[in-house]
Amino acid sequence: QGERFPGIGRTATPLEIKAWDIDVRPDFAGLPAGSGSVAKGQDVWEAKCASCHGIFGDSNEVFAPLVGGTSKEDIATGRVARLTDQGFPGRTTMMKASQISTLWDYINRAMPWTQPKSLSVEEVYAVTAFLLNLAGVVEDDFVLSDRNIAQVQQRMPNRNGMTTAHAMWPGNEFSGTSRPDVQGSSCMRQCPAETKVSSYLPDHARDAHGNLADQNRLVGPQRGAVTVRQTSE
Amino acid sequence: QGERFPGIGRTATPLEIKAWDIDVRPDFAGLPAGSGSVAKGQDVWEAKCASCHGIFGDSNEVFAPLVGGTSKEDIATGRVARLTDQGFPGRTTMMKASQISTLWDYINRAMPWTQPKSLSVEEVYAVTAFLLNLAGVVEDDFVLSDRNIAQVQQRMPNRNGMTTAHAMWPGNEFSGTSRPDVQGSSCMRQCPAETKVSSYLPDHARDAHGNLADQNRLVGPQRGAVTVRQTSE
Amino acid sequence: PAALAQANPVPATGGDPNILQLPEHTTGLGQPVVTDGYGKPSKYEANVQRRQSPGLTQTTQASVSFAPLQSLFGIITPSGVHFERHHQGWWDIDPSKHRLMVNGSDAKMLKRPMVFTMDELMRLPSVSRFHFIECGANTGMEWGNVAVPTVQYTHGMISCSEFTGVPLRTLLEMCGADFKRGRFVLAEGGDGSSMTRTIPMSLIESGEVLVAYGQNGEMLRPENGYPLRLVVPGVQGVSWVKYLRRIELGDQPYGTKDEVLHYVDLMPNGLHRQYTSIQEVKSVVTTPSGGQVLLDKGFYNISGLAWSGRGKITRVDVSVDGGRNWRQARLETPVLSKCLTRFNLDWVWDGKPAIVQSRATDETGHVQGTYAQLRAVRGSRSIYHNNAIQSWLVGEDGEVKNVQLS
Amino acid sequence: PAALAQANPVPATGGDPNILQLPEHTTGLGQPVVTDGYGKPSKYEANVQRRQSPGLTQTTQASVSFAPLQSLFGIITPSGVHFERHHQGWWDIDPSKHRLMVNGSDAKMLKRPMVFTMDELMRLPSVSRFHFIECGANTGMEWGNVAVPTVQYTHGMISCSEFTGVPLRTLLEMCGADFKRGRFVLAEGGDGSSMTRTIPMSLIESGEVLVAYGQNGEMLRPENGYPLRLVVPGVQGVSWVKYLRRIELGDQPYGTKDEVLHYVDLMPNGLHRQYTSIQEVKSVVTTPSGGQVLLDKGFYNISGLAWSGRGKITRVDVSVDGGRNWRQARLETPVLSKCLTRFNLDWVWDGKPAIVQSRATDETGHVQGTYAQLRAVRGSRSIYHNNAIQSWLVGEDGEVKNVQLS
Ligand code: HEC
Ligand code: HEC
Ligand SMILES: [Ca+2]
Ligand SMILES: [Ca+2]
Ligand SMILES: [Ca+2]
Ligand SMILES: [Ca+2]
Ligand SMILES: [Ca+2]
Ligand SMILES: [Ca+2]
Ligand SMILES: [Co+2]
Ligand SMILES: [Co+2]
Repeated sequence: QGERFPGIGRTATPLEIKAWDIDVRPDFAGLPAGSGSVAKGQDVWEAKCASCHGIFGDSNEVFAPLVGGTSKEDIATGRVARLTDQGFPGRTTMMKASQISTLWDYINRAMPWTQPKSLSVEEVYAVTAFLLNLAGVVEDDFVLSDRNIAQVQQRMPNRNGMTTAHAMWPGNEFSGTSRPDVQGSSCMRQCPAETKVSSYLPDHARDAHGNLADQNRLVGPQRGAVTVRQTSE
Repeated sequence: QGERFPGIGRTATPLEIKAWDIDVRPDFAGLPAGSGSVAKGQDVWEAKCASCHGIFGDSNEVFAPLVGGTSKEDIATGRVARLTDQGFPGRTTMMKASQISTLWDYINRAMPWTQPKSLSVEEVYAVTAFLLNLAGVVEDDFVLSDRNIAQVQQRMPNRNGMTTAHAMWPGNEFSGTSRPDVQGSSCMRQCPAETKVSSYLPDHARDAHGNLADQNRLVGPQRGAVTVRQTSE
Repeated sequence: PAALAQANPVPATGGDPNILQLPEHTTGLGQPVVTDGYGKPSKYEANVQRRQSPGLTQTTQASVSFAPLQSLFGIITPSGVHFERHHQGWWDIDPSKHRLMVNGSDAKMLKRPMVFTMDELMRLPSVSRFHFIECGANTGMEWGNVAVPTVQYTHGMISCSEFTGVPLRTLLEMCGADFKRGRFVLAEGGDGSSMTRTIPMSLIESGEVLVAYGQNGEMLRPENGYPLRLVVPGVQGVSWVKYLRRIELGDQPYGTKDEVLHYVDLMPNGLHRQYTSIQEVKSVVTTPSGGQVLLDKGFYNISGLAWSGRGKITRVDVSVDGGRNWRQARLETPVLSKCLTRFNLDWVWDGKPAIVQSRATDETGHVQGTYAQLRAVRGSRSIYHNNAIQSWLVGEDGEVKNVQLS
Repeated sequence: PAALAQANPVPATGGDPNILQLPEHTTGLGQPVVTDGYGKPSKYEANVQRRQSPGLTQTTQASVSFAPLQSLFGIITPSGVHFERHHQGWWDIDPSKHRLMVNGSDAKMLKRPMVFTMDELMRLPSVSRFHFIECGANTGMEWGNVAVPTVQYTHGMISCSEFTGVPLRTLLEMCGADFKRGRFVLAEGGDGSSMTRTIPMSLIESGEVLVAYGQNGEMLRPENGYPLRLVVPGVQGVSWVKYLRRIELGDQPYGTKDEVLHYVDLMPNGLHRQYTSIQEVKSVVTTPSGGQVLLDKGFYNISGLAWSGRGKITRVDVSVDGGRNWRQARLETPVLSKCLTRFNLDWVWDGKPAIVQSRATDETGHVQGTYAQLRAVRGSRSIYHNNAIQSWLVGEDGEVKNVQLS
């Protein structure tokens, strides 16, 4: 290989790979050995996370709530029932999380928001355990570790709530098809069409995006609509 | 026509065309009636032109000299002899001008440099006459006008010094061919080639374009060469 | 407002003062060369900017800005108004210190894990290709109903550039990759989130996935991943990992935050579709479009953009009566795979209400559907991959509104 | 200087500190969206600028700035570094006051002379096309001998953009033009020089000549003729009249200053060729190129640009031994007519002196010639239309020099 492109690149050293290869997969490849308790997790949470996500992980302040919307029943079925409720407005992280590895990996690489990669391995285990405790997945005295994490995965409320049976992954690695699920029509004349206007912006939202006159070029086939009430001068 | 693009464009008015249609062609279409003397031209020249082009039109300060390099003989033949002298360095405007209309048109539309289109018709005739007088094309007491300009064209030193017999005009309006005048070789192996370096920048010109290190990206397959002597810091 | 009167009538003076009184730029000396070593648009173009959608995100570092599609021409997006999507803020990284690592998920996946400098990457054989990048959430606010007024906000999470870089395949080959076992590739960024996504091996093997440093002739902009990003043609933007620092070849998908918690499409049965990557066939009319006011009755050039993550656009149809009748639009050349295609069509507006739509077809025969067709299969809570036909209502007063039909 | 040592060896600490010590951008929160509504390049890219050639012109308003080809990728020229050529300075013209007039050289040439506003022009059917624009004087300083050090100065009076506008033919048809009698078209600008050139009718009739307002997705830049310029594909840049204010249809050529006094090619027999318009087949290697220093021995991607005013590029060959032996380069797609084409070729530099050249062929079979071939026909005082094969000498120390051979 080196012969094709002499002088380009070199072998990565074990230390270098250790420094950057931090991903944790659903099969737990990459997960470092270690553990952390719910109690320790609560300490970490209150010190480093709660200011943004709320004491109970339910704040909507800087991001959608992390916990809420899951039930004991969901833990049994592995399907979050509320996701079938067409009227339910929001979705918490815990309602969507099919993999516990995703939480561990993401907290480890990206949180806290302003100091990513500052947590110790124990802190990541602990705060993950705390979030799962908030969601009723593990008990108050639980200690999450690399040895029991696969069992906890079996209690994730939405572990069965996902599918890869769709046509939108290029390749055959997943269970998808190649046939798109929605196909439009090629009718050209007198086509059956819905032509009743059923949704539009209400008048009171006219200026919600500012004055559109200022968001269009000053010349051209059209101008931007004046959407902000003129004040008398 | 209007029916294909309703609402687009309108007829130009005579006043509008008059304001903008100022071009003067080699056949003198577009030339306004009028006249101007060499004497008047000298006044105009000294007041409005000489500061840049020199009293005798031979300054090299802001632009190449306008006059110089033509002879009585050239006026007779219509070919500027010096243009065949491979060693002659510069070319003045008068050496190149095959058309008097070009001078009239350009002075009228573009000069003086900082106040284009400020000259009266008389001033343009006059200053054109003055330049031709400097070049010995017309006498000191000459008055250039729309009535005699065609005769003056017959005295332009380089009136026969041009050709359109080349392949670089797309279309057949001129006397050109479609076959390019220079064709390279497609030889791929052991080709006859000149491989002796015969021209390069001398060392003393190394920094004539500044420090090339500052004219190349900071990363990539290469850096810019440091061409400015480092001063000790 | 009534349709703006923009006729250009002859004043009583016998001519337009902008012609009769010679403009100053024709009677004076202009500006010198290199007033700017790196120039900028005219001051009269200040309205052409990328913009946030008010209230869309809770932080500005995990947020989006939208490209002003209503004011753009052709298929190239000027890099200055390229849409932004950051997950933990953007950085201007010193390229001389940037490194790319390629490793395996286990010791046997690669013969040799490697580290590259930018200098080295830029010495390798490069390719240059035009592709669109569209956020999977583009048009996502409109799944349920009309939510925003203009095409900037409905469709502005798309941009199109000429990218230059090294095929990722070349790097994996240099490392002695086991392409049989290694069917999943992780791409990881160098930002705070160290953004990760599982990349489809089929596109890597086809040579389409690029480790890119060039965008529209210059280096990537910092907001778009300077000095290195992945280009994954046809796939949603979140996979085009910015500030690319690491590539890992593995035998399992990676289940990252942005393929388990986000960029998952909620179906009516409560299941989330994971790893929905392809941006399917889609188009939108940009002239006229929402929030604009037509100047006058008469002739217009309806113009818009079409694209497909599955290949080339083969056809775009346009309707001005809400989808009852359609006419085929002209496609501007070149028509390239997984790239924007500009379409144009003559239209004489008679001053009556009109509903303008466009409908694209790609080379696989996939035809863009209506909201009704899309919702029948996917419901309206999916957030991602909304490729529905867009409707613009032109009112009698010339004002154009974003509408949905039923 | 000796070839710069840019190897990336492993320090004794067991790893690159840029990897082992996590960089700040991976441990902090970055910048928010829309820090710039109109963004700019990285601060590390400040060297990528257009530049004047010292001493080339006596005024800065009738002057030139050169595009930094040595640092560009692909075929698109970022509009910020598009080369400049002004004849009486540039202006930022208010587009709402700009007018285009179309008239005839006599009363019968057109059924109806017309005036258009920008609003009206932008409502007409538009096309979008990629084309290069090259000044007829590009490489002109090198007719006699080597004069400048880098490819920015040898070849930087070329740029390539996607242009959007109305075919001039459409406007002439609207006016009821007499295409039989009217075989010459004058284009006139709105700057101080009211720049004029005679435009080839054959290109207008083919639909190729555009009255353009769009460039790379946005409006033309002021330096490039905002709000309106002519696009005359394949023809030297001086004909692409900027600030376009007037089009006249006529039955005679116009003999303007820039086709009688300048942009005339002096032949050895003392005759000036007038109306030399086409930019003939040409190419140049941009990596490596003059004034650069190669980092090291080893692998390089030789990269460059090829173009022809007669159509598409069909082939580019590259030599590293001064023209004795050639290898065919890869052409990046799309390959478009009268547009830049990017070529690339593998090269392993063994550290010995090498002379790198490229040679393009276009679809008419025209092959780019050597200086010897060119001078044999045209001498060396022509100034314009120098499309000779360019030679770069790579020294043992890695420094690349602009040379001419004999
Ligand atoms: C300064 C604010 C802040 C702090 C402190 C913070 N977070 Fe976050 N967190 C965020 C934001 C903002 C996001 C959304 C990021 C995005 O959109 O990519 C987020 C996302 C997350 C997510 C992913 C949620 C999802 O559905 O994508 C998890 C899990 C999380 N944080 C956990 C934590 C933990 C654990 C801590 C403390 C160790 C923490 N956060 C500290 C702001 C914060
Ligand atoms: C303030 C400086 C200045 C003044 C005053 C000026 N010129 Fe010029 N002139 C120039 C420059 C600079 C050029 C070159 C323009 C270009 O390169 O396009 C030029 C070009 C010309 C040319 C064309 C020469 C050629 O070969 O292209 C003519 C003819 C000319 N000037 C005549 C005049 C006359 C007549 C006047 C006065 C009525 C005048 N100039 C006043 C600076 C000036
Ligand atoms: Ca505590
Ligand atoms: Ca006087
Ligand atoms: Ca009108
Ligand atoms: Ca790993
Ligand atoms: Ca090396
Ligand atoms: Ca005329
Ligand atoms: Co996204
Ligand atoms: Co020029």
